[in-house]
Amino acid sequence: MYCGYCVGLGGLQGARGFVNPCSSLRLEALAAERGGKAVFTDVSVNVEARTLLRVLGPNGAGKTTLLRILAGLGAPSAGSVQWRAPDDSERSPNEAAMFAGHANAMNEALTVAENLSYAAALAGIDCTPMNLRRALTQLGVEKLINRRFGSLSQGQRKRASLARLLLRAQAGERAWLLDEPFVALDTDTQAQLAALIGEELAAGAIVVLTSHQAVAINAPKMQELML
Amino acid sequence: MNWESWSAFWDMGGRGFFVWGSYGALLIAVVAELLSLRSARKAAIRSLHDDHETL
Amino acid sequence: MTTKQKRLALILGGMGVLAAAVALVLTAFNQNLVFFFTPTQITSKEAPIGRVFRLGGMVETGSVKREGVNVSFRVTDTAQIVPVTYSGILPDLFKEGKGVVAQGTLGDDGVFRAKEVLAKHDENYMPPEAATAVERATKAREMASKTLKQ
Amino acid sequence: MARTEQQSNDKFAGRWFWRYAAPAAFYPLAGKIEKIGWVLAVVLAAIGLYMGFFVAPTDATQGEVYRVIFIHVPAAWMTMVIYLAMAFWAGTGLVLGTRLSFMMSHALAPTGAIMAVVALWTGSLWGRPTWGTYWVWDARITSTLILFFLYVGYMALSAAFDDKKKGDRASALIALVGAINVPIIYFSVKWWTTLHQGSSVRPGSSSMATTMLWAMLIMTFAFWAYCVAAAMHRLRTQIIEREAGAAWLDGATK
Amino acid sequence: MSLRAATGAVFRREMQLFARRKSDWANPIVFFLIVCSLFPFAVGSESEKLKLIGIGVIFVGALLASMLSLPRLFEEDARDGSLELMLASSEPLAVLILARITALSLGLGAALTVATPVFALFYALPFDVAGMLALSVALAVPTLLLIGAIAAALLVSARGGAILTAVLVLPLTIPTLIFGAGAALRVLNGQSPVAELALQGAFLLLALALCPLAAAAALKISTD
Repeated sequence: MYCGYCVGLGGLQGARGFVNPCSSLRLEALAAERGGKAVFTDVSVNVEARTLLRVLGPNGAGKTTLLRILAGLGAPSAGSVQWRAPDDSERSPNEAAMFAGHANAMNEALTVAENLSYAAALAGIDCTPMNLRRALTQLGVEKLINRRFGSLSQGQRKRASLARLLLRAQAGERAWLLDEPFVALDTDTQAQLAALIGEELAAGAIVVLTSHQAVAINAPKMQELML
Repeated sequence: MNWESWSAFWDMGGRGFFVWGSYGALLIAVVAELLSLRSARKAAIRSLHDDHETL
Repeated sequence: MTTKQKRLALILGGMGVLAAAVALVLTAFNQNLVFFFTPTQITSKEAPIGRVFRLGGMVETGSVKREGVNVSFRVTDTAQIVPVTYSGILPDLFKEGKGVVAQGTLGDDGVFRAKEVLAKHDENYMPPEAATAVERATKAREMASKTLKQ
Repeated sequence: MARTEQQSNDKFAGRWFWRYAAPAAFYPLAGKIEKIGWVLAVVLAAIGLYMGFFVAPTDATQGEVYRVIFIHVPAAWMTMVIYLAMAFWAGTGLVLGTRLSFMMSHALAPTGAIMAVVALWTGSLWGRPTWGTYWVWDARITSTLILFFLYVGYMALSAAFDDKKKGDRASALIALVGAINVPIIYFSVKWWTTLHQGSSVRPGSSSMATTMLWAMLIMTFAFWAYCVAAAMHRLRTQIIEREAGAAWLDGATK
Repeated sequence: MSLRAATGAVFRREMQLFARRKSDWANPIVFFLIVCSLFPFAVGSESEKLKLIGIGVIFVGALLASMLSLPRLFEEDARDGSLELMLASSEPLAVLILARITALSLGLGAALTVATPVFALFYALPFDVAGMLALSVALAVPTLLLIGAIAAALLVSARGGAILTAVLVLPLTIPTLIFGAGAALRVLNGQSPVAELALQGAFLLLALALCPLAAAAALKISTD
């Protein structure tokens, strides 16, 4: 069902006409605990399409915990998370969003292509070699496609692993959950990622982001959540 | 009464080592458990009240 | 496939695998989970000839004859008797009138050639009082059938 | 999927189980049970030992050494009973998410392990004069040994997590896995040991002399009482550790 | 059919890793070899004695060797973050884990199975016994990995992984050990090993049905 999107995509500019107009994310009275102690309680927020949600708070406030719950990687101790498709049907976190944590989620012994198609298959994305190449091209690392991940430099690794997010975007559902995405990036890559996020948002995505760095992102709508 | 004298009792028909070795082991196990129970409780209460003082 | 169908398929698959496991266990138990045959079973030809199996019963009083390491004795369940030959060292607890389990093969001549003889005195706790041998033999048979059912 | 404690509390509101599922409510009750347990253990042990040593007669075949059964058999039974109880509370904890169930499991494990050691030790000392060997790879002995390993694994696992809640659930899972495996292991070992070690001709009637039986039963109840008391004591200690900061504890521990 | 795609991807990746990193299967084999060759030094080189202990030593060696590869089931993925891909997937986690263990069993199981009859020569075991031992090992390795997966999943985020895995897994492997070695012992005694093989098969199927579920629950607990 996503093939139409994939074939029709000619980079992000072309994608705009096809995006889902109003996927949404709703958190209701969300609470989480760790080791029996409450991390945060009663977090309620509504996020519409084209919105950048910045999750703020000091260390240990539960920013990562919140993102993991949104991605379906952890269970809340109370409250609910709802991802909704444009037709208001409910989505599983995995169908709706792609999570990028501190680690690259790439195995060093495998090539970039092998790693990415593994990630795509588990996310339920139908990923053709063409899609893969296009995603890597957008990040300027298409030459690394058949290199082993372990042989790449830190910057190359980060870019290659971000391609995962673009695969999700190509498949039509576009929500990104980014945990400290700018850490350990050089300024060029930071700017490039910020631009990508901006384009995604403009194309109708939801991006939830935690960051200690003040990187400017051009977002149509911006919400802040203080934990 | 089974025993003619205390020494007969301790001798257990020549099997004193095995009988008293068993009962002795039980005694040691029980005493050790009781001591550990007590020390664990003491430590728990101490840390509980320490917490309160620092608050 | 919807999630529900998927789950159903998985549950059915799991059940199938479990059923196959049960079938295999039953196969195994049909094979040779007989702990021992009693002399009565052996005389009624229930025990396999030429294959290794175990014989259980009581050592008949006065039947033990030793010639060096070669021993012959008779095992009884009070109803039937099976002669046994064995060469080797008998366990200390091997006594006439006590229980014995011998592992070996039954020859065409009806003599049980034991490769291993095991004995254990019973585990009753009581002041002197002997259960009759007949009772024991029935119990032994019951025990054998019980273990078969397990 | 994971039901939280609050939700389940609402669902079963009013039932006695849930009233005492709260550590604060159970703490005083556990204290009472513990006290009764200690008293019963001491009294029953005194009676049982008196009967065992002074009333019960000498065994016909084994002589005096059989008197080990008055502690050996109860310890062996407790090893199994405590494991079952531990697995039961672990399962309850996993399904209902009640904190107290996990604590109950944790409180039982060390006593169970000690019982296993006592059963093995006394069994071995008993086996030497009767069977002629300290150790036989008999089905019961071997499965008690394995139970001991399972206890150790359970305790080691629950201690391996810094996050107590994770440790609770992880060790509960392994307790359940063990519970499924124990019967399989028991029958495997039973078959194995009869294959290679030979089966014993099991006793016909197990009619123990009445005084022997009574002494053993009374000792068994003494062991039960002791184990319950020890578990309750440990449970209370855990409540103190884990509920630190709760106001009610201050009064309760002063 | 994204379930097929997902399980296929998990399986393929495990196989790719197996092909890419020779040490993954070479290390257990070398360990196996060392264990098997140490025992004769300790017990002497008398062939009757060796025959008797050989079956047991080889089987325990195979058991320990397959335990060596347990950490790579989840721990490595947890470190580089790719475990999260599996956890976040909407496909049933138990099935993904099963795919993973299947791949590992095929790789490691094949390696150990091939090595077994060769090592049986050290112990003067006849060919039919060596063959039965290889079959036993082939049946046992997947069972051991399935059981081990539960412990590996529990210990993803715990301290003291290696020893604790052994403490948790080894007692549970006793039935497999008994009947695995038992089958070969039967052949050595000139008896039929069918009962032992059937039971081994039963354990494998039982583990196949239950262990992935338990491992999935364990993984959720330890990564929550």
